[in-house]
Amino acid sequence: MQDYLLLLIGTVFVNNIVMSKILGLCPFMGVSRKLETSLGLGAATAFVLTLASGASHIIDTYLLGPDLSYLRTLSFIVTIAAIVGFTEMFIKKTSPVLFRVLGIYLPLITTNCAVLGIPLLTVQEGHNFVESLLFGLGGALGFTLVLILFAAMRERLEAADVPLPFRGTSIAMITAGLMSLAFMGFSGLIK
Amino acid sequence: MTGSPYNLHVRYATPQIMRQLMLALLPAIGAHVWLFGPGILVGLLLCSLFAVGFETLVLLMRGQPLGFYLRDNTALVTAWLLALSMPTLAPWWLYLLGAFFAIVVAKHLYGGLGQNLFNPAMVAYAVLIVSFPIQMTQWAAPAQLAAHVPSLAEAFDLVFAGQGALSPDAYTSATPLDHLKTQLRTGTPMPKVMGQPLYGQVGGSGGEVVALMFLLGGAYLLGRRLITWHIPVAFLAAVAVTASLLQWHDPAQHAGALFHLASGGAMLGAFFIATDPVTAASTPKGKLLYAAGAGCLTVIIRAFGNFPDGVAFAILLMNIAAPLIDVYTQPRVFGTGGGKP
Amino acid sequence: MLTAILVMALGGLLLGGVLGWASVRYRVEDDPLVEKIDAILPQTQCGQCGFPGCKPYAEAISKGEADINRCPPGGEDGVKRLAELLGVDPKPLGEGLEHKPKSVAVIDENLCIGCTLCIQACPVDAIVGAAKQMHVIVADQCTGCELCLSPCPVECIHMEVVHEDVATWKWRYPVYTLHPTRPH
Amino acid sequence: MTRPLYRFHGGVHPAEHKAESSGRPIATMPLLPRYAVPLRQHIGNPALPIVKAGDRVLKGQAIGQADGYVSTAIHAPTSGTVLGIEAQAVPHPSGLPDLCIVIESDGEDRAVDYQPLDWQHLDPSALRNRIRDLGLAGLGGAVFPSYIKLNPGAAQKIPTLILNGAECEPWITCDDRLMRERAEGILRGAAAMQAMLHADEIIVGIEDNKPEAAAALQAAAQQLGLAVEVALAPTLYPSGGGKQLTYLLTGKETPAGGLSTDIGVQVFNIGTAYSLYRAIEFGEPMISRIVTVTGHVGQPQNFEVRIGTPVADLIRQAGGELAGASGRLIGGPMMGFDLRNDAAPTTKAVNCVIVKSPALFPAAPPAMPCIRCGECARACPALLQPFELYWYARARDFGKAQGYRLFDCIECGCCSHVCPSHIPLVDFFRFAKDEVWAREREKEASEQARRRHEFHQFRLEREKQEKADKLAAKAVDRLKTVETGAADPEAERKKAILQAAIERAQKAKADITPKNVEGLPPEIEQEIADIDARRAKLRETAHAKDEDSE
Repeated sequence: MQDYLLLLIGTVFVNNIVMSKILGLCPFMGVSRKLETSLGLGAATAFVLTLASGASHIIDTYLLGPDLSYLRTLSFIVTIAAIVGFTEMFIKKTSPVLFRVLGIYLPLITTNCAVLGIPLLTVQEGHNFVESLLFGLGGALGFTLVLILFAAMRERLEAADVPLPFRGTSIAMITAGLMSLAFMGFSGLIK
Repeated sequence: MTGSPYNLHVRYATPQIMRQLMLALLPAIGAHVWLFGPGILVGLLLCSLFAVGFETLVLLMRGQPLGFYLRDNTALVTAWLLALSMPTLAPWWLYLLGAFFAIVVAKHLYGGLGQNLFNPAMVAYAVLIVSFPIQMTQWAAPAQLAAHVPSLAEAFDLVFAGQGALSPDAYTSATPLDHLKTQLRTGTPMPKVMGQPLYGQVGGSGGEVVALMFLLGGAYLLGRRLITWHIPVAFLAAVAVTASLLQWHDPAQHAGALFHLASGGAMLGAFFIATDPVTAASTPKGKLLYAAGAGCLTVIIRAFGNFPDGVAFAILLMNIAAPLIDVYTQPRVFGTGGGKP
Repeated sequence: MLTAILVMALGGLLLGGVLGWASVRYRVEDDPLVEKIDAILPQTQCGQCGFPGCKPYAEAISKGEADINRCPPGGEDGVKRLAELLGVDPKPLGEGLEHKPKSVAVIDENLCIGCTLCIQACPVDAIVGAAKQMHVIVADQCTGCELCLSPCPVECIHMEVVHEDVATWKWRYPVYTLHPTRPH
Repeated sequence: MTRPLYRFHGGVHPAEHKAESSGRPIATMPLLPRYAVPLRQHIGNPALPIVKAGDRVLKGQAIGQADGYVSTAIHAPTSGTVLGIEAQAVPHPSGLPDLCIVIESDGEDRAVDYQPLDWQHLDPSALRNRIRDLGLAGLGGAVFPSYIKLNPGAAQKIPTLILNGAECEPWITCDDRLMRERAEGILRGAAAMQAMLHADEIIVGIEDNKPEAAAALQAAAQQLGLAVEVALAPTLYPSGGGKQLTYLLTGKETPAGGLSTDIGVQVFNIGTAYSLYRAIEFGEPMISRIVTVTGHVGQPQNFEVRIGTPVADLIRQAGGELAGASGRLIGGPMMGFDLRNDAAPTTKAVNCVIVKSPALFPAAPPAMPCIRCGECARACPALLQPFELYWYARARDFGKAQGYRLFDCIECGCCSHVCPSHIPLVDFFRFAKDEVWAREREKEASEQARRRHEFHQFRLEREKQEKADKLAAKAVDRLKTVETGAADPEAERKKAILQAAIERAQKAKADITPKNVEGLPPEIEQEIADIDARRAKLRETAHAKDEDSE
């Protein structure tokens, strides 16, 4: 039980997918302009990621096995694409504005390196099924956490007198860098 | 159009608040000079010079009124906080780099005073400790333990010319926090570590007195109602509770609450850095949450992380969270049941 | 090799089935976004965006066929709000389009010949009158679209800027003497 | 005096400056040669003028009537001649002119025959209408028409009646003097209010820096045998704010965006109570009020001032501006505004005129950036976070500002007062509020335009359809004729009739199509008729000219 907890905390904070692995930067920069939207994308990503790591684990263990491990990337991508497709339709039905706001980023979850990275990592590290789910969930929670923290910061930043050359994405990049710096404080916490 | 004509009689205008902050830092600086030698004065001077220099430069580049903004003293406050959290007698370029990151990157890229998201001094500290871990952990040894206490002239020499004349071993030592970490990793049991003279009474020889002086300065600020009680109390309480819990869990591996409170930057952080209103959460509930988070993280990073002190990282991490905390802790408005904006 | 093909084919079939079911289950008939965009547009119906009215422009935006900066009466502010709704970056008004102060059309009663051409041109029926009678523009209902200007054979219609009075006056943005504010 | 007081959050205690003007009794202004009564004196609709240039009017005669629900009448301040209805300077922060009825005094000051109201026997609704026609409006600052507030509503009862005598703004002493000198009238007015609202209790809230006023009211209450509780509240701005006073005295919070009546409380200014007394006892309309003239003037004092008195005359009466005067404030220093033109007349809203001097009101130092210190939040009686509001109002992000409850701001000025960076916070909030209102208005206009455009298109569509139908019918008809052959005379006759009918219909349609004069409001019909008349006249004169030249 303690191991599971450590794994979850580790993936959320210490080995945060965005801040320490520097994966998933595309939606991190793109969909963090508004708190509400980033909450939506975070939730969608969490949903996709948890399902994807679980599904990948099943596929890898029961379908591919050691013989077909060369099919991992291919089959994972197909699975993720299907899950994203499903999520897309679901969001389009339930929240058209969120759908529109997420825009290109929703289908881009498919190619979000974090979403492919986590299933691959979890398989590589030989996690069991529960661990895979937790790893996916932890990665997604970590992604969502920094995404909404970042969005709240950017909402405030939006009204600041940032010097003209640094306005917009560049100050956001600097902020992301400083966030990453702060997350370095976690280094060494969980080996 | 009417301004609000009565806003002329405020107790402290913003520049005066900054002056009061610097006043409240004086006892700790005095104690530092007395216990560690006059080296800290060199650091304060250099940091102030560099910070004001960078401030001037950026203001010029941004076409903003120089005198008006320089007179607000905020660059000086940042410089002093940075100098106080950096090791004494560090090479001069470390101060220069620190001042650059504090004033230019952390403050002015975000639009200047009042608009920065991260505490400038802590950004500078974090950049330096990540980039120059060796220089950033060579602290001046307490006067009573050191083989030699550099004079002011020697301190200048050390800062500008490097360590040619004096052997570093003669005047530097690890901080108690740093020392404790390495000792515990090599398997020395806790009581034996704490018995060493470096650790003084509770939080490190010399350092504990300086911490007491920070507490005194903080009490002054509280008395003048320049800061509210929420952040220092929550911060220190969280440090104490987390440290006590860890010690209770495994006494052989963890120092107690008193040690954590009196060592490192805990007191400085609690009263002078976490209370920076620009980067902290600002609602009463939010302040408690923010400071408690920072205190808790401080001890966790100290106990488990790679860095000797966790105050800077803990505060930066909570700086990240502050805007979100504010959004979700909006107080109840008159005549409503409350709710978030 | 055969297993690999089988595995991928099976997976493909399964996932295709799930997606097919979902597309039926979560079908969306109408795009309510058009309404939201239309609500932001100023409804002058002036056609300066190149579309015959505000609704068609809203539809074009929602389909991604038109940019958000084609509406001069909405001004920078309208563009900003569209950008906010659609989650894109605001941009300045398109080329050749500029925001004018709100004005209304006024008919010079001495010149009007009562030809009814302007009545037919007005998109919001804000002009009243009948053949060979003097026409009047109801100022409250005029959107300032200027569509009635060109049809008038005697050029008796001109635009008048609406000046603010005590009732419509707004507090100005407070002026700082020394602290430079963000330019807008 | 056992009532427990509930301290509201925040508040400030600025220098009071009451002593300057509170020592002297209320003086009466002499009759002036000219008055200008603004039509717009409060929110809602301005009064509709019912006199025209050249009319003779008597003092107290109605010169404007209520227009719609939130509106009241206005009256002539003295007898004389109406010079006109002109746009001229009014006391408004914009400095823009507004319509006023200008009256030249004839020096006789002859009043109409005032009829006291038999208020105990009148039907409540009729009584309220009489009060509206007497122009009664709140004298505390908002100038809301009193007749609306005197309606107990569906519940037929408002348990608590609060009289607001707190007068928390610095410098102002008009309520203080009124309570000291005319306590009996105030309480008689209050008794009538109590009866109209079916209130169980009357509480008068007074700040404890006005002990003489409280004593006077208590003495008057004893004399009248009226159960009135005089509650002394600690001097703390803005205890005179309606919501704050209600909370202070009852511990109940007026719901945000709601009215105090929602919690069974109605609040009137003591000046309004006195005016009601004058109205019901003597039938006197609201043609005057007490105004404090203070600051950098020769002799600060309170005056009974007729509505429409130019501010310049008022200041002259108070000894005139002293050397070095640097402007004039209408209202108090916390919530008032600069008056640009001292020719502007007083209105029912003007309770105080302060002449500024650099010593009393030094220019504000330049604003520093906000450091989010939170002083403003600690001072805000509405429990808002002004620094957040400011942050977003400054960046014109009004949606966010509204999220931080911009519209719960009462503009009391406490935040500006305490700001260590000297930021004019309230000015930002007023700016943001006005922008939001303007947008709201624009949105309404665009919504209306959208509906009209949709109807326009529907109309075009319908006309096109009708035309197409007719053409189709005609074609079918012709086809029939061809089929049946031209020999049948009966068919020929029918066809001719049909053709004639179609032609008639088409002709009628052509006549109708461009016409857009149905269902017009009468004023527009009137306008068209007027213009047509003018044009006809023009044509005639043109003809006449032609004939002359021949």
